Amino acid sequence: MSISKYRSTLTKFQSSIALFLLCLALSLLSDKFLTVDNGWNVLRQISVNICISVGMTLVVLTAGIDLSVGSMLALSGAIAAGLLKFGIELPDNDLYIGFTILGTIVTGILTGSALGFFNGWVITKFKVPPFVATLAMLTIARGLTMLWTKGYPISSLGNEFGYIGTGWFLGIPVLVWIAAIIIAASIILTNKTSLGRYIYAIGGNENASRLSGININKVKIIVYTIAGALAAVGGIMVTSRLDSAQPNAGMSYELDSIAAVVIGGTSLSGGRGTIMGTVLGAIIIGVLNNGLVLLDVSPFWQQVVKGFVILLAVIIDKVNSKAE
Amino acid sequence: MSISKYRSTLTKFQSSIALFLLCLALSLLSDKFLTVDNGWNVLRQISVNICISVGMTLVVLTAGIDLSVGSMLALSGAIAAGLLKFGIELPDNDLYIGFTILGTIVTGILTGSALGFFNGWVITKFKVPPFVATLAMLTIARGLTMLWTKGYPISSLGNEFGYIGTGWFLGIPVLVWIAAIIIAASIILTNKTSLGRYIYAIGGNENASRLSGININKVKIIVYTIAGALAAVGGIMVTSRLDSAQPNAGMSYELDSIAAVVIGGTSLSGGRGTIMGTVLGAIIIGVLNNGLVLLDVSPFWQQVVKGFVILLAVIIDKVNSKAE
Amino acid sequence: MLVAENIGKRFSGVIALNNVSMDLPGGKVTAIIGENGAGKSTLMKILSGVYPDYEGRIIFKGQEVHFANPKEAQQLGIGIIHQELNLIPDLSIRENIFLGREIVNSWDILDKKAMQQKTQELLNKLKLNVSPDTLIRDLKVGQQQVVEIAKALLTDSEVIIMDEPTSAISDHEVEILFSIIEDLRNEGRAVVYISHKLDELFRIADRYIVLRDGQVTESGSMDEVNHDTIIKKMVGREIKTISKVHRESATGELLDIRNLSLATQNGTKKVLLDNVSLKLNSGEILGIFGLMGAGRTELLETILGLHNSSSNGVITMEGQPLKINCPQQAIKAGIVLVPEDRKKDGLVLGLDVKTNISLSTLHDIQQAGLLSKGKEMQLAEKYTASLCIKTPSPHQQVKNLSGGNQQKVVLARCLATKPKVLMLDEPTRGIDANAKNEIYKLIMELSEAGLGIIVVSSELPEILAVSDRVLVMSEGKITAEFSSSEANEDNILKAAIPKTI
Amino acid sequence: SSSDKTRQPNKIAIVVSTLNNPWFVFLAETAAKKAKELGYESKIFDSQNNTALESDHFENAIAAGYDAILFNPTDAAGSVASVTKAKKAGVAVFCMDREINSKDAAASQILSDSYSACIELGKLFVKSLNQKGNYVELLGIVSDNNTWNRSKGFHSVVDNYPGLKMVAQQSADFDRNKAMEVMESILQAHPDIDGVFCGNDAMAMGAYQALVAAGKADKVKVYGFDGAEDAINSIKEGKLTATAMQFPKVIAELAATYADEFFKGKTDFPKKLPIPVEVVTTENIDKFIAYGKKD
Ligand SMILES: Nc1ncnc2c1ncn2[C@@H]1O[C@H](COP(=O)(O)OP(=O)(O)OP(=O)(O)O)[C@@H](O)[C@H]1O
Ligand SMILES: Nc1ncnc2c1ncn2[C@@H]1O[C@H](COP(=O)(O)OP(=O)(O)OP(=O)(O)O)[C@@H](O)[C@H]1O
Ligand SMILES: [Mg+2]
Ligand SMILES: [Mg+2]
Repeated sequence: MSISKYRSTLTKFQSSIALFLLCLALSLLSDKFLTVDNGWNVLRQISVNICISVGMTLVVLTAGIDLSVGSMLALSGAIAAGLLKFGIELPDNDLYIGFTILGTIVTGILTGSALGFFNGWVITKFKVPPFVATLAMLTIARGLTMLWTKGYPISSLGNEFGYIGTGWFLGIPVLVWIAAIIIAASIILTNKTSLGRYIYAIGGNENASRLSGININKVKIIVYTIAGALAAVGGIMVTSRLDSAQPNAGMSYELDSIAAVVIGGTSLSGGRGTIMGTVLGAIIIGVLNNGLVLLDVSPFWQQVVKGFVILLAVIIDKVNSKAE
Repeated sequence: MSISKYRSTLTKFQSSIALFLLCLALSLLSDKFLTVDNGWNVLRQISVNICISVGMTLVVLTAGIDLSVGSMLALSGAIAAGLLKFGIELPDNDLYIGFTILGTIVTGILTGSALGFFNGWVITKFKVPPFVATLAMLTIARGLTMLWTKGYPISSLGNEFGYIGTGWFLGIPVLVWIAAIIIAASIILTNKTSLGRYIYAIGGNENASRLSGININKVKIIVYTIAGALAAVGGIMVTSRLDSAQPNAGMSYELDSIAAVVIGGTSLSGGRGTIMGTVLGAIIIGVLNNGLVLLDVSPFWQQVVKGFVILLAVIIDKVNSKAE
Repeated sequence: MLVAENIGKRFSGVIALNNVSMDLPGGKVTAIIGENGAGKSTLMKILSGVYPDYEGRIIFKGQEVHFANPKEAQQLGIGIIHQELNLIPDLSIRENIFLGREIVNSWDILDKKAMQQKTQELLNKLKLNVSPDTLIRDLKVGQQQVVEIAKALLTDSEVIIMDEPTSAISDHEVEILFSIIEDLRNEGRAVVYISHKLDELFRIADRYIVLRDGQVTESGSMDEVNHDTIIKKMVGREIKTISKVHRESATGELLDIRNLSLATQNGTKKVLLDNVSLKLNSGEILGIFGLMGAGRTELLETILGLHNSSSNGVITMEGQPLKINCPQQAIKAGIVLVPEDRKKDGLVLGLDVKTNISLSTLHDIQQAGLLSKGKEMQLAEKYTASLCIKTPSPHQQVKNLSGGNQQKVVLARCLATKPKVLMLDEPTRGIDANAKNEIYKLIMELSEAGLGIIVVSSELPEILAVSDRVLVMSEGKITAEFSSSEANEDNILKAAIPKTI
Repeated sequence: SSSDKTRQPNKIAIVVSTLNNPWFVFLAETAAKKAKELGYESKIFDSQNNTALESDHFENAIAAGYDAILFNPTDAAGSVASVTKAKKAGVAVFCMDREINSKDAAASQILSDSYSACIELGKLFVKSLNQKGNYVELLGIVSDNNTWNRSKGFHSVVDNYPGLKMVAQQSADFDRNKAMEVMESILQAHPDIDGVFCGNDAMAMGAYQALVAAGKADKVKVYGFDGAEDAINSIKEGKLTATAMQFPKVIAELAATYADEFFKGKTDFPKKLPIPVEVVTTENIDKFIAYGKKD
């Protein structure tokens, strides 16, 4: 018992040593790094990536992948913003439906869920590889965003809506609250529920899971729907924070989020990984982005340095987890 | 024997029915589609993606992935263009080295090979997952491209160099020749050489391959090196075609090329797939891009339609290959 | 209790089952016997709801039933231990046992305590002395099989199907399983037992049903048959089981291994191999026996150069010291291994027979740097003929072959390298009696031809049947050595039982 | 082929560098609208900032029988080959906003000069900061040469004033969100700044929001570029200090008109026609609307 417990704790915090070293280096190099303000900064900045990456973790645990998170984020955010600002007008029927803030948020999240559901449906019903299905959705949802916004940002959404992105609650930014709640909920989901169990099982051995009577398709559809819903949450966070829904929001977020998942120790072939690992992965990426700016590294060099640090982070983990 | 032969032929041309239907639809919808000129157009346009996707196919067959192809393409092209235009000047030593066109091409390809080799080295030596290793390279090589070009394109490389990208040879565009040679060589590689055999074996079962005496690391390093070299060839093709090395060349090409591979029926979990499948996949994508332009579809709708057509193409294949 | 009527099943052209009817009464253990590929597992999968589309009818307690999925069968009271291990490597024992039927509250929150307790009870019953929290990944194959058994015993099933439950476990666990089967029989349940180990059938089964080429050819009471007649019924013709003739073991020393040690890679001080030394003569068959986890697999793997970084020792072949850092070097030096788990380590299942056979010797079938299809076919045909590999053609994907024939393909790949030392790890696991016989015959022939052969096995009869000399391992050490005339079940087992604990 | 043209109505292709930025969407749509008004069928092509894709678009447009191309190049050098190809095929190309490095490949180039506009912005920047203080520059996509045209124009003025110190120069990819995040981090390292120069309006808006969150919006002068709707509104409300208006409407309509004239037989267009960029500040904001002047 103790060995396996010990093992799983280690795996859970696999990336923590790399993160620690990174933070140590940065706080030695810049006295601005280890300040409370900067801490909130980093946390606020990674909160969106965390939301997306939590969904991505679930998908990757089932041995899938979701390339469409960035586009789903953009479409959901744009729909929420558009409804909030313009409502729905049907000039033919002389009808106007206004939306409350809660209404737009719910509609936004439902949009993301529907897109995610479509992903899951295509993947399970037609056995389309997740890579292709979500690549198609990447394009489709981006196109729909352009059509909905006509290519222009939807801005000036009001202070109340902006509270989500810029407000504080009990001394903690609302964005960080949202991320924290999502992390907590997903940890419970993965560790304490049978759905969570099935997610790991399907990724570990799909055939065996089927023989155990698990409804594979149902679980997969749920997982992609959750990923879509969480992308939508991210979309609302970004939109509120910027007070504007940008048609090109979330571009190439899929890479950042898969990077967080993989750096966090989740295997792309499924079945192995933890939410906490992903959170650490997202923090590593966030700290790195922040640190490179604090150190005034030139934009050209930033990319080179970032690449090498990511490599190093993963290598340190490997070496370290082997030594134990 | 005959059943299995028949079966494998089918798998090989899995995507051909989707492609046929696509071409049929387009030629009914537009009388410009089925013209000789437009045929060359499509072939020229996909030639670069084919080069990259052939390398990607090899990588994916070993159950790997290479996200860095676009960046390697940019860096190799930029280095070739820079050397051709400026040579190497070492003002300290009062030294100037000029480069012939062949010299720059060779140097460009060597650059790509070196980057690919680095990928393979990191993946095999430190057991970094290919996704992470090549994601890091994506960033690193892009940064190096910026540093080398200082963010500016390197242009006006001369007609001779431009021959690669714009010339015709024996009535066929040079770009198409290059793609054809690469296709032929890689078909021989995969079907007729022991290296090709090893690539399939490693992707099919790495453990068994190791016990069979295959040097897994060596094969993987070779494969990533080839992918880098082919990306470099693509870089030189693009640079010559535009008469200019663009610092942002090849951005998000990895998605296009993985899409070609997967639409072509190669499994992302390795061991299964063919070069011809990938070529068909690349043609499907190219024809689609071309066709959407010929049919007056607005750019925003294009993305939506493109997504659905890709989905359909894959679904048709699935249904079809199941029926047989 | 469970009646199958006119069951038929085909897989893309292959007829796996044809008009099979049988009756499985309660309170009896029914053995299903048949060669590899006879259709045993397919039939059981139909009875347990894995394959929902088939011809014919299933009648359970007088009512016709049709299962759409395994869960429905389970809920009605039909449990199965599948032939293939169906466990999730990164979940714990508890999580695997309850997979798909977790105890949850109305919020879908797992009741860990209840499941833990139930798991512990099952493990106690099966005398598996590990924590329910252990990950499957960390268990040996044999222990995993015990977990599979536990999984099938979790629910109270009226019908319990066991498809080769003992292929990877040792005699001790078999005894425990048999006592559980006795209990089930006494409780009036119907038990189906499939195994290629005929001795087991005679001990536990009441009745038998023979499947041949997808058809029931015979059935009856176990009392009426003996070892030879049952093989005859299975194969459809007379088979001469070979028995070991005592041979003068050859003298030319081939392989000399001194002080081979191996440490675990994950930092703990545990040694997997502790100063193992052994010698092998050419033309000799050396049997190595040991209980689960004795370190035999590690020994063979280390010789092959798989654990180069954590091992040390001296290997000499024909008087020449060898430097083996990786399997290539071993193969070059003439040492090959037929691994324990053919699917995981031996074959590329998605490739065809000829590709698998030629995989280690591609340089031999090259012409002007390119692979020659003709030479490859020649090579494949040579070995499919000489090892009697049953396959429709060398183009057949290996995953479609039966277990025995898959094993022969691995053997063919190894023999194609023209080895001097052939190491076989559990060479007959999951293989029918006839194929087993053929493999023994092959081993004999190869040794006649001068190869030095090491056979690792957990089956004592097998060790006794083939070995010229027997080594016994326990806890990473060699604890005894017997010549074939000295060796018997007693002294071997005594040496195999660990001293510690 | 001129007889062809009399029989078939002419078609106009509009190739723009990207539709991921509302400025270019406006440029493309205005051109399309004007073309329609003039009685032509037109179609918009999105080059996605990819010169190779742009070159594909040219080939496809030529194959599809378009007669003129209203063209917003991705790159001055890299787009020359495509324009030359079009010219050879008898398709007239009218460049909009950005120029290509060729005197005669395009029928005409209607240009909005970022470099000199940024000189004007730079001058205003120097003045509004009283020639001294710390400032931050947010660059666009560093592989895009427009990024550098703007930056160079700005620095050609500002670097002459030793009192003005650039404490950070970072890229935010022309993206509002990235600009906000980068600015938040910069403010940690350099809390005392007086000005921010951004390569476009989206980044200016993002930077401004970061300043608001840090409570420094009143002290810091934020400069953008483009004349986008959000920026114009923000200048009206006194949030941003200035932006540069490039008049995409004028450029696009003129290009479409030229194409019309070309079809009617005109060949001598001005090879280069600069459309002056105007600096928009709180003082003259009343004259402007998004992407143009009030009529
Ligand atoms: N999924 C499948 N697809 C195609 N053919 C199959 C499949 N499963 C089984 N077969 C074929 O059906 C036949 C019966 O196989 P089955 O697994 O039932 O044999 P078995 O009697 O259990 O053999 P063994 O003793 O080796 O376990 C074989 O010819 C096998 O190749
Ligand atoms: N990957 C591993 N990591 C850690 N310990 C291992 C690993 N594989 C095996 N062991 C341990 O090494 C010891 C020897 O195992 P080995 O597989 O050689 O036994 P064996 O005699 O071949 O048993 P079996 O009959 O099950 O094949 C066992 O104690 C086992 O727990
Ligand atoms: Mg079976
Ligand atoms: Mg073993």
